Amino acid sequence: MIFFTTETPAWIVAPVVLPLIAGLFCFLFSHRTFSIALIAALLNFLAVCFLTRQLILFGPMHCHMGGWQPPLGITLRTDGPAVLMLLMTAVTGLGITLYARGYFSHRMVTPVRSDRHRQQQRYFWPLWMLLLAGLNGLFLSNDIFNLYVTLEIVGISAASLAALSGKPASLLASFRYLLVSLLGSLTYLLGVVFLYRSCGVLDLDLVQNLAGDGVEVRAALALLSVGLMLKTALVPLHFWLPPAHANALAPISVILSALVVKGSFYLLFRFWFEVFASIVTSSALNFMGTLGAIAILWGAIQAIRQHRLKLMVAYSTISQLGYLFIAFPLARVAGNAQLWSIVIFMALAHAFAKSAMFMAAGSVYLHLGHDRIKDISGVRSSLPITVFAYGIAGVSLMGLPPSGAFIAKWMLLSSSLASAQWWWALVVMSGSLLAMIYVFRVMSRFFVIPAGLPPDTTEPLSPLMEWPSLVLALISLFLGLLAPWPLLILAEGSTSLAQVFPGGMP
Amino acid sequence: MNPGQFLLTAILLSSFIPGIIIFSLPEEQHRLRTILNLCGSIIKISLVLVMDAAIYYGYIFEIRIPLIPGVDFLLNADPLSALFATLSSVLWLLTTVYAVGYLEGSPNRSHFFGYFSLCVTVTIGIALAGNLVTFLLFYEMLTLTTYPLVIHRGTEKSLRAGRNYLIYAFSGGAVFLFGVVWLQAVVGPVDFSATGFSPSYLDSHGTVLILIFALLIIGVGVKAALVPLHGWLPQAMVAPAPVSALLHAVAVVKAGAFGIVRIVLDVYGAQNLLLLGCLPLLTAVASITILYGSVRALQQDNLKRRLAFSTISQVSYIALGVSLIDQPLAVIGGLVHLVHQGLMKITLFFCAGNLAETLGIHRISEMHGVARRMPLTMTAFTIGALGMIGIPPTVGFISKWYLGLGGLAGGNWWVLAILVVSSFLNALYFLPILSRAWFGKQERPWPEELYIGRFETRLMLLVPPLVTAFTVMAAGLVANAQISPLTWVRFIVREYGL
Amino acid sequence: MITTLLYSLTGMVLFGMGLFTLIVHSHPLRKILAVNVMATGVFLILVATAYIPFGKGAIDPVPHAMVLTGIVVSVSVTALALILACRLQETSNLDLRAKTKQSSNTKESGT
Amino acid sequence: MIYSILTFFDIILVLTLLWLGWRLLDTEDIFKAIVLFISFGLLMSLAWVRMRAPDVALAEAALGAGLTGPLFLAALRRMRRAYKGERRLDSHENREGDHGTDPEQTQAT
Amino acid sequence: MKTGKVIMGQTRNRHKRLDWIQRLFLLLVLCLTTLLGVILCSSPETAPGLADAVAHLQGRSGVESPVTAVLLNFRGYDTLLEVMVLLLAVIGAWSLTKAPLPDQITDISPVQLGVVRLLVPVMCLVAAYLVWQGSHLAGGAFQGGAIIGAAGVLLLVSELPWLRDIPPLPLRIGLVLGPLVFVGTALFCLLWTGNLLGYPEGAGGWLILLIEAACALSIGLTLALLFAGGRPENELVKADKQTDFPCNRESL
Repeated sequence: MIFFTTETPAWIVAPVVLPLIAGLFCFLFSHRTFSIALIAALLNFLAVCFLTRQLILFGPMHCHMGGWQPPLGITLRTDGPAVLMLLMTAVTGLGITLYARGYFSHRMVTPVRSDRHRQQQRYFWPLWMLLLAGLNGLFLSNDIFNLYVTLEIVGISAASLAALSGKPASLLASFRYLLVSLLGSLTYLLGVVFLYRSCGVLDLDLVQNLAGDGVEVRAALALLSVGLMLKTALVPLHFWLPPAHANALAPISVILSALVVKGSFYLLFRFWFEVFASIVTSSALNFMGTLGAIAILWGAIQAIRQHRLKLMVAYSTISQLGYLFIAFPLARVAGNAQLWSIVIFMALAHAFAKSAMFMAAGSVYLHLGHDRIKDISGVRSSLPITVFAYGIAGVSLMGLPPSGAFIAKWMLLSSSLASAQWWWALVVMSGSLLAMIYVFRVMSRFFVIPAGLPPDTTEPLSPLMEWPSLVLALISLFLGLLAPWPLLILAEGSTSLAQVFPGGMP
Repeated sequence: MNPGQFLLTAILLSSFIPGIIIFSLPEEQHRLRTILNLCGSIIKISLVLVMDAAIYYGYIFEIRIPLIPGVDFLLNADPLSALFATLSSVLWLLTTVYAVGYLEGSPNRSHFFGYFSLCVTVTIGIALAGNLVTFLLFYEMLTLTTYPLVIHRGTEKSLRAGRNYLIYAFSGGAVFLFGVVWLQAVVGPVDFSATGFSPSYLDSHGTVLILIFALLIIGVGVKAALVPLHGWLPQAMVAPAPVSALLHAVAVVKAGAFGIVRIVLDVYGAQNLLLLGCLPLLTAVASITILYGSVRALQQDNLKRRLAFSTISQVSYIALGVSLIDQPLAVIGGLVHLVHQGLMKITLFFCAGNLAETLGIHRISEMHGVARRMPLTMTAFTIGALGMIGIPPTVGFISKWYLGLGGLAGGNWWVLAILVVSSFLNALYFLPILSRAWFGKQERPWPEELYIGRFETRLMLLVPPLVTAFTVMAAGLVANAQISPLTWVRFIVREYGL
Repeated sequence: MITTLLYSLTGMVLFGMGLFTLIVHSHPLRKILAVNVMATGVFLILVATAYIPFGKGAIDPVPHAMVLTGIVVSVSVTALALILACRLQETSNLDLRAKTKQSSNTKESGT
Repeated sequence: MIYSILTFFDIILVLTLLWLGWRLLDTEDIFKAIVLFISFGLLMSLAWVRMRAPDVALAEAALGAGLTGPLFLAALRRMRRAYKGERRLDSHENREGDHGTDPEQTQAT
Repeated sequence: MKTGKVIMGQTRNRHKRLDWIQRLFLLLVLCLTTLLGVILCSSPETAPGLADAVAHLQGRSGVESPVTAVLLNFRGYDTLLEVMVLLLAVIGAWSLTKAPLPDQITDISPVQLGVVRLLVPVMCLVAAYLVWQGSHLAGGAFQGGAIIGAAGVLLLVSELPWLRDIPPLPLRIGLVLGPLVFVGTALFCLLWTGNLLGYPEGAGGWLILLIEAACALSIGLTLALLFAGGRPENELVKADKQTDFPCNRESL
């Protein structure tokens, strides 16, 4: 019998195993699924906090599954970025769990289609828990093939969730989503194959050491990147995202928009700036930056043109994802640490803000029975907290101080100006202004006092539907003021970026 | 946390906490809301006065929270902060009283007063900001907190005004952010200080620094309504009168003007700017704004629109004053106008609001003989208007006097010319109103007589303009006293060693 | 060596064929078939990489394990996608029915 | 000698695989494509055996051909049934819909 | 209706003629494939891989078959997640729809019935053998599970209503059994040796067999249920009689 101490690296598996078991139980039992999920989300949050503390106290941790060292075994490891992404997932996940509870119980009240609603609630919880496990596994894994499996878990559960509403539009979107996700995974897998051909290892640290700058490795990186870009919905490959995100049920839109796309992006970023940093060329970085710039502008313009609130929020996701990529070309000037902080802040801020915004949109949808932007006036007096949350989330998306996105944009701007690449700065600024337009186009409708009395038909929304979004929005807004802590965690984790593993055979 | 930091935090929280509580109050809790508001503002004024005294005796207030390397959240109270903070907190109290009376019976009041309190918190934040990042933070927040107030009525017209306001303000904010980041990329982190950044950068980055100066001025110039950037202000007059008072006298326009002062005096510093030689640009823009605003004001029939253009013109006196930075007298004139303009303009907007709320009067052409119906309001209005024109013993005269002296001392006779022309134009657009109101004969019934009672209008609407009008006179009469805006501004200028 | 290359190239061609079909064809079943062919192509390259002729040493089992995993994953996804496709076909007419029934109360369906 | 025979076998196998792959992706009749897919899977398991991967061969035969094929067939049947339901609906209530296209050109079976 | 058209319409467009965008895409895919093929050819020398590492540690894995050793010991974590993928597919399928009922109850010829009755037990035996054999030869949970699944499919095709006869909870238990045993074993090992799936010395073989047996059962059930095409009728028992779209109840 082994006794666990706070220094034992085996704690790493908790964020994967806990939601996994919860998912199994949620499927097995048809009652009290919410309680199981809530407990799992809470425990997951605690476990992640524990890992964070462990990281700060003892530095990055490596845990070899089954005790088998690389190259043969699979390693899970924590470092700064991974822990921050886990924290993001855990906090958002807790909010989503509560919100989903409110959402489903509200829908259960309505007599029409209660059959379908029961079915949705029944299968939401296991799918969501397994998705959470997959995401956590993705952030923790240090094995390129294991990452493929986690990507598949995330992809399948996300597609199933996207189809859960059962409406034809969402089924179609979800089918497309599933195929795109599969295509992405296969492309990724082809990249893994190329990599295995040339390196013969799967552990990322070993790959980092063994990968030369051969053409095969380059091809592998290209394939891995294309696969992940598909899943991240970078602009030319973004077509699947808006319908899938907008037509899903509200808690699911939150999951997809705030968390799922971050997983593949995180991998992409890790590959480019950690594992394959030595073979990445400037022109490739500029190419990614250009795509990001196009994404920012295109997504924002599309968001402005939408007539439905949820579609607008979905397009805003495309725009916001662009910011993550526009950081790429600044790698040479900003340095890795700065780059990681830009991306992490952006990702965190977006996750919190976007989840708050989708939650608010979902509440509005449920309250009014539609989400046509031109007809949403008067919501302010009936859903004040939701409207407030929407506004704060919007502020955060615009990157106004003191949001986390502001910190990221500040660093983006200062590194682009410091390297005299002012055009990136211009794109960032115009993206913010466009975001202002789409955020406030809706916001101003909230403030319109409707001519007639609003039809007072619906039940009041449960506080579980309003408060999580407000709390998440506030976290996103004050992330900038809390900036030292993420930076501390990042700094703790950065030793792993330089850590060299003994290569070769054991 | 030392007492100074505690005091700064308390000053911010004294309006923030009431604001948050008010948001969560049910709509019907009028009394509790009013009590919260008044207590908050009285506490705030007391705390600010304590801070003023401490600053006068040299106490240093500072709260510094490092965010990321090179970016600190810094609150720092210096005499200039004290000037703006005192002005805002005092006027906030009056505006709150006025707003309570004004909004009696209208919907969504808890939102209104919630945003109102947040707005003042943010304004005080602007006053206390110790570096450009913190200033930017509160500056953007100001836009956000005032936007719901501007569109409070929820009509299409107010939405349009709000949209314009947002586009102007956020574009300005974006330009400002750009300038701040660029400045930091060139000279490193800059805290506000009496000397500005080190002059060693001037040789290597002269042109860039001028460009950045332009960017920063454009950024704050949007809120200060410098001429090509003023478009939002006249439209925003659709907002309720207390909001207009807030925009024009307490918070927004003032924040812009204050930003100009900060950039000129504390970021660049007098010496650097003189070496760079880019101040004439600001002088020119300010002068053009002064004249343009007055000319446009002449053409307006809508009373609030006329006042709005008058604001555009008057606020630029501040920019004009600080742009003549080598002349301490001009700087004094500019800075003291920050206070004086606020007092006068808030009086005028209060009175305009009274006319609209009591008799439904929105146009100047409807004002014939109104002074007989509302003598007290019109007395206040008259004092404000005379102050605007610059008739002694009002405070307006003091500002113009110092500006003119400063201009002459530097040999810039044209400053005097601008002042004279502007005063003439001021007279041209204010005196007809006064004569119409006092000596005109009521030709038709009032458009909409909304209030009939013991006084000429509701007491809560009547007292604030009388108080401010009294202050306009008093501060002018005792300008040289121990405690007066002028004395404080002299103290500021002495601190800068000009 | 030659064998490895031969099978790898075959896998590559299968991947390309599948990719083309996946994007050009619109029938959902065809798309799913195409994905399966693509997956087979990838697996073929992977297993061919590990191939060593008889008598030249032990074969690397790790790619085999990976391919096994991959096959199972691909079967699961295929099954899910097929059911999704069926569901799509089933609801499209039901939706039509619902729409014609209450054409006044239509909501904008997304793009 | 053995080498060349094996290579010959390889080439035949590969060509057959490619041809089957091409046919199954290109043939107009979905049913035929699925049948081709099953035979493709069986042939693949031959290829796996050739690659000295008996585990994969077993899995491919059982899963790839043995189960995926029936899955496709069941799905096709279900879709056709749904489609017929749709046609029926069309003819009953709604003629302006643009559903009239047949799912497949040739109705196999 | 948009969706209907997307699905069933346009199927023959491509056969008539490729439009320009499809030609462009053909060119693109051709280039891509050629490029990747050339890259494959240009570096024919593949890395040695992990064969030596596996051979080196084989003795400690508890099984003789290297593939099984990799699947369930060295990289057992992958397999654990992979089993979840299968389960996810079932949950996803169940969340989408009910299993469709057969078109009409046709009479099954007694011959067929007899064949099925004979075949199914044999298949189960074969599956058990495959699982057992997995420790030293080709075979294992997936192959065995596939055979069980095939048996289930056979039963479904013969329209023997076994699916309806299993109550929902035992069915779900059957589905979850494999993953649960897997996770349970993993956690047990975690407590015992401090490593997730780090089998105690000497117990590897038995634990692997346990996992494989449980997983084979669950995988078989999973595959059969995927073939059934949705959740069983009696899942979600409290369902109302009234469905969303009354016109096509049988296919929901």
